[in-house]
Amino acid sequence: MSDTAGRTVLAVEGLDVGAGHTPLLHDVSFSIARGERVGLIGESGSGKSLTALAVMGLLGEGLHARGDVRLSGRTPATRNLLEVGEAEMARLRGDAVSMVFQEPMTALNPTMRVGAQVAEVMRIHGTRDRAGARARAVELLDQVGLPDVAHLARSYPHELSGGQRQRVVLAIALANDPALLICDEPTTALDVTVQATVLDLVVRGVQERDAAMLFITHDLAVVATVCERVLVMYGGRVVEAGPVEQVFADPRHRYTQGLIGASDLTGEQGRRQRAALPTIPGTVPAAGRFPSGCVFRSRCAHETAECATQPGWTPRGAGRVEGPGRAPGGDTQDEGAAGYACFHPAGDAA
Amino acid sequence: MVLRLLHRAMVFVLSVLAASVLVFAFMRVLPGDPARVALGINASDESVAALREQFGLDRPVVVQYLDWMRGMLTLDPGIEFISKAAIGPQIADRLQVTLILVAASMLLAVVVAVPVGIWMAVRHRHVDGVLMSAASQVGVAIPAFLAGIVLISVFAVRLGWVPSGGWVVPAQDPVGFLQRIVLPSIALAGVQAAVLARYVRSAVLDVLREDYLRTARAKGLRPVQALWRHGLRNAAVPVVTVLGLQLATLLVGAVVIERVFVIPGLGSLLLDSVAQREILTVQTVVMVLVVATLLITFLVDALYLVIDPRLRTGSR
Amino acid sequence: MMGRMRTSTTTRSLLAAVAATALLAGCNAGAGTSPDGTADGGGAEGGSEAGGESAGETGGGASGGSDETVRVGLVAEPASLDFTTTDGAAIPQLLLDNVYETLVTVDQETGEIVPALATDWEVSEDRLTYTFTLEEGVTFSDGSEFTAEDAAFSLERVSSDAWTVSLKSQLDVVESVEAVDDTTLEVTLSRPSNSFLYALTTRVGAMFDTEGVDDLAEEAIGTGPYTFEAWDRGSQITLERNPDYHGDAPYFATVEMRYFQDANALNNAMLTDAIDVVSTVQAPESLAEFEGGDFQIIEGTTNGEVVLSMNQQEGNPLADPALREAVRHAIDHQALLDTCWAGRGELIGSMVPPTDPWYEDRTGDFPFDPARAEELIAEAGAEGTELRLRIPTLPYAVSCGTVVESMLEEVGLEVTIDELEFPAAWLETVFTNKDFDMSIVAHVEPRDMANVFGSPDYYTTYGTEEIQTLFEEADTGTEEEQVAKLQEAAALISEDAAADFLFLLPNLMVADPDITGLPTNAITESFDLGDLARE
Amino acid sequence: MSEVQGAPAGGVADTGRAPAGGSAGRRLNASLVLGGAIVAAVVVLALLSYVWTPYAPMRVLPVEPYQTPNAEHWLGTDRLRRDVLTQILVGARTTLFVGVVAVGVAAVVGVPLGILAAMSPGWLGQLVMRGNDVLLAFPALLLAIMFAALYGGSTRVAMIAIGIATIPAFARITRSGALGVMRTEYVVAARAAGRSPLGIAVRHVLPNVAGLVIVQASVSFAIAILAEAALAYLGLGTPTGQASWGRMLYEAQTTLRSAPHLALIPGAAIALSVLGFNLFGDGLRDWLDPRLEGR
Repeated sequence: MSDTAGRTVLAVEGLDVGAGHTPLLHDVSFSIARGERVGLIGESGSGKSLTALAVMGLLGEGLHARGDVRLSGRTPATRNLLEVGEAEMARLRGDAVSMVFQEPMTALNPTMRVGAQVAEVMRIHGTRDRAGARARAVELLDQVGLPDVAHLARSYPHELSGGQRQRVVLAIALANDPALLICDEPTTALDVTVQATVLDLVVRGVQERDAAMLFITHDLAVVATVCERVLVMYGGRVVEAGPVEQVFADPRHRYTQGLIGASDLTGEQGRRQRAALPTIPGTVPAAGRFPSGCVFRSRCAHETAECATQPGWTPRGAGRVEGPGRAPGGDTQDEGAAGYACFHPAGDAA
Repeated sequence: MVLRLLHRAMVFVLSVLAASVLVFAFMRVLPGDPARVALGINASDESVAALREQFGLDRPVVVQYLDWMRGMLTLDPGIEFISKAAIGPQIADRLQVTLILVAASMLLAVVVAVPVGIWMAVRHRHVDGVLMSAASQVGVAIPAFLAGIVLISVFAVRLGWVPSGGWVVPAQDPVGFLQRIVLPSIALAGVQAAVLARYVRSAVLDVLREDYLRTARAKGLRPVQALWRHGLRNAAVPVVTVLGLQLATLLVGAVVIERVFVIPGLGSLLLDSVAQREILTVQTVVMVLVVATLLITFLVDALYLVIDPRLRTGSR
Repeated sequence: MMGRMRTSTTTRSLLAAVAATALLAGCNAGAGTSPDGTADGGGAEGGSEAGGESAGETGGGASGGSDETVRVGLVAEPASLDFTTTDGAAIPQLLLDNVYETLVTVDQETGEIVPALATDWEVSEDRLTYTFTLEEGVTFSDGSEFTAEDAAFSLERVSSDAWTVSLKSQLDVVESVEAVDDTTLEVTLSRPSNSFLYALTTRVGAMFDTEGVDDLAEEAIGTGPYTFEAWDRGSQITLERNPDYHGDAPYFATVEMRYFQDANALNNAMLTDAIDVVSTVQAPESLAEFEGGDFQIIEGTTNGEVVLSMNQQEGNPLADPALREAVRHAIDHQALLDTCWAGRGELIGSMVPPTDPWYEDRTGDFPFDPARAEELIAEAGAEGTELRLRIPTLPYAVSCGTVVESMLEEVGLEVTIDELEFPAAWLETVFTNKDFDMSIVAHVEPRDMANVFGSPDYYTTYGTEEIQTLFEEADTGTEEEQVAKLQEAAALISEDAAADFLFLLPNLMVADPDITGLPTNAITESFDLGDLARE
Repeated sequence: MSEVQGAPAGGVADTGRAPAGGSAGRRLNASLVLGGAIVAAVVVLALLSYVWTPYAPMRVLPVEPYQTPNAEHWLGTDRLRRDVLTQILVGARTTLFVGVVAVGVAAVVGVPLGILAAMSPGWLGQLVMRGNDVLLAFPALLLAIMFAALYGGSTRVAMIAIGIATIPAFARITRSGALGVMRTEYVVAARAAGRSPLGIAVRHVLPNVAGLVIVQASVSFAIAILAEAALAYLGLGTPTGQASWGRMLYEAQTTLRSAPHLALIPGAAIALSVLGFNLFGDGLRDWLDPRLEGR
């Protein structure tokens, strides 16, 4: 690989996921380095969560993944995770890689005390003995800012608020000091008032561990505060990638442009007026119903006949790439692999 | 939690009272005079009236009701009109038989249905899971007595492996007991297992879709471990409900199997007593069954509290 | 004639008491079962043999006294052991002649009255006084001695309030009972009665211990070959051999009477060797399973006339005699018997079984003639009349009801079947309230013609004055007069179409081939176990 | 932004679940089709029996008994020389009758009770549900035995008893469904607008619990068919002279070994129709699943 491989925690290359004959993810490639926080944005149905689950090896039954996913946590990335089998994956999950889910209300087992649920992840991976795990669980709960942790550890999830539960989930995710933390819209279901606190805890937790983070959200403002780099997904493809400031300030892909236009990154002030913001016309097609060629063309105002072919990856700053180009592939290993896949990029003198 | 239990207990007691009035009233309107049945054809009206008096059937109904209630509370509901046998011990004997039969069937049903149901859920997209699911559908559709008759025909009459029916007390003849309980348990458990397996399947399918199971897998548990440690307890709530309902149904439903296999259980006592118009016996047996059903409901409720902490505080 | 079946065209017949394996080979399903070569003569011959407990007993029967157990399968468990206050056939079937004995009894093969606890009896010239000489040295199972005092006590008790079942009226004719000495009993009647002596062979003649009637429902103390041992309610009653029995000790030390709720369970038990004898085959169609040599099938006769009763009370459709006659003509009795009772049983035209001395073949009175039936219906203007056939939930009634319905609908009547739970619902609806047009029930009590057809208040709603006179004359007249008058009565009942007589229930038993001493006929109230043995 | 927000976990791809049925949801499934076909077949048999049967219904024929299927009698003849096919056809009526009566009684009483309980949060609702609990303590077969003793054994009586015993099931499922509907915004709005409770019940609640009720009806239908067979076995069900599959099965048991087809044919008919109704119910539930989720 490249020289940065030493610092690369997750490398995904040419990831395809399908259900039967319905393709759901195409040729998704990206990498995340140690200490790096990468946002993954897009509308519902764009394939964000699927990407995360594919990396975790938690795809539902009937879904199959192809491609190459490598994780270097405690051990170097010698194997494609898509091929290692369930036993090996189970050893990695919760240890080298862990995940925080969107819905804290249902993510915890309702019939198990929260302390035990935190301790369990350490017992599973044998990182601590029973007593040690229990003590550490309390510590972790304290670290994620929960009050009266000794008592709280003996509570059941239903006795906790949504924010508190998400902290517990975070504590579980961080318990074994993972090399990679995947967060799937961890604050979407929370009250606005606690969102910031939880986000802060997430970032702090990752930073303390110098871990890589893949942060899935549709909230561009969150990405802007949390992440350094961003991947934009639509129709199961990465349509644009790059440093957050660059992408947000100067989106190239028409979809990214629409997304940014539809949100308002000026902060709270803007949010209140979001009804007045422009929206992307149309709706996300059902899985497998995306158009061939550029997946966004059915909703794009700039569609031309050319868009019926798959646009290639254009590194940012480079000229327009003709014809169906190769996907970014290994290039994304490069930190500078900012780019987009669009024939009619915004900001170009078109 | 204690409050909730107390509340349930109060509901239980009130339900029993309401049911007892219902049962008693029902028995009073039942046509067919026990005295007439005892005396048979040709009996004169005077002798029938005399016997009614002897049976205490001429007293005011309220007195009869209170008398009966007192009898039941003191566990001595009296003696039968015709046979003069004490009702209490008789019901105790028969209940014991039925309970053993039902327990054996339930055990068999659970032992078969839970793994099969889990398997069907986990493999619901695979051929084996679908086939098992189809088989369970067919199992649900077969009348229990038909299964019993066929089992007897094959294993008792044709192959001669076990007796075709009857009952022996387990303590007296353990081998004979086991031989005699096998077929009725299978016949009774067959349908129950099929029904139960379908509920287990759907309960497990539900928890398989739960987020916390995904969380468990994200922690590093393998699918089977995750299901075992986090799924089953949660899947147990709906299954326990069904188990409770099944248990209650079985107490009476066993009557058919008792008939097929000539087992002197509570169900056959009920049928015989109805035929003989042993009103006191009938209403007491019915009450025993009703109380048992209510008790099971109560216990299931209590069991929920053990299984699901969310219910303990009542705030869900 | 006794025990001869309609189907006794068979070459070989089986003598139950001499069930030699050699004979078994020649036994087939429809086997007529008259005692081999002996009892053809019927009554007269049998009477002279009076002496043993039963004339059917020959050879190696009840001699031994083994420690074996015989398991007899029956349907209909008794509700109580007390037949003095509880009706039903199950109690006397179990207890009479086995636990309780009577002064005189009926020979199962010949139908003759023979000595039992009375070794001899004399009837006075005016036929009002019966003097019984009782057997000596007889003890009850509680140890006390059986004396004339016990006998007097037992008979007097029937007339008292202690007995409540309606059958007690059979002894209404008794004026006084006196124990002359320990072994002599004198019974005086208010009028001559032919039925009195016969009545003594039934449950009303049962001899109780003066000290042993406190708990009749759960205890039975008698002088018979067996004693009541245990009752496992819902499954079986156990009898033990009476060690002090005054007659020949029975072969089996223990008899287990096992009760089954339905025919199928009973059959299965027999097929799987859970029982040794099926006392009454409730589903004749299943007999095929027992053919083939592994079992002996005993087929004899009973007193069970299957009566299709017709409610002829004023205002009911069947009050019209023409319609009743049409019903009788419309039924093809042979086809009915073949269909609903597998051809087992015997056709009778009136209320008399062939084992009664006054039997005459009356099957020709109303031959199967649907055309005539339709004619009668047309004349009566009764086409399409709706008739409610309300039958008890008993196997023969249910099977035959369907066939009767079909046959009556063929000639243009509309029949609806209601099944009424037996006994309770049937007694209430049909018997007491007479809310029916037709019903089907077998009257199994011996010599019950007068009971069933003697009163207009009875559910058969017949009991004309003419018939009542005939019955009275029959009872008070000489034996010859009795026969003549009862023949006349039977003819009258038939001709008036007071009811239709579908057939006579067969006595169908299945037993292990080595069981002997089973009665071919079941013409008494008891199921005599004393003669049972195993070869 | 509203577009982007979407429904939580709504999209298939987002949740990582296979698109079984997809979010479109209402796709015909095998259970529904197969169950529907069997149910339809039973209905067709029953209707056919009104216009055509090979022989007069329940008539004893001048033919040999115990015939195996042959050209004259397609399914043979029984012990009482009746044509089996005729009985199967006419018996289909009884099967439907059984289910319609039992389910009818249960639904007609249970559904309004369930709605009442859901709409009256106070003592009335409590009373209804407690009464329901007491009724629940009388298992169906027990009620049927008691009713048979009271009114005599007949199909109608037995099925009314089964129906009464099934009331709690309908009341419960209706109540839980109705409670959900009562919380919806349009019902809250309707109440705020002063709509009468009856109006709300008929206009909003009933249509929304209909799916639940139909599924329950289908399952209860199957249970009623089995109960009829069991009662026939106990001699408390359909009386002789009326065609019923349960009765046929009961009558055939004494000749199970000599004439097994007499038991197998009605046995198969019962099992198949029960299977049909169960499958139909299951299929219906799956078909309605998007709305039933979370109950």
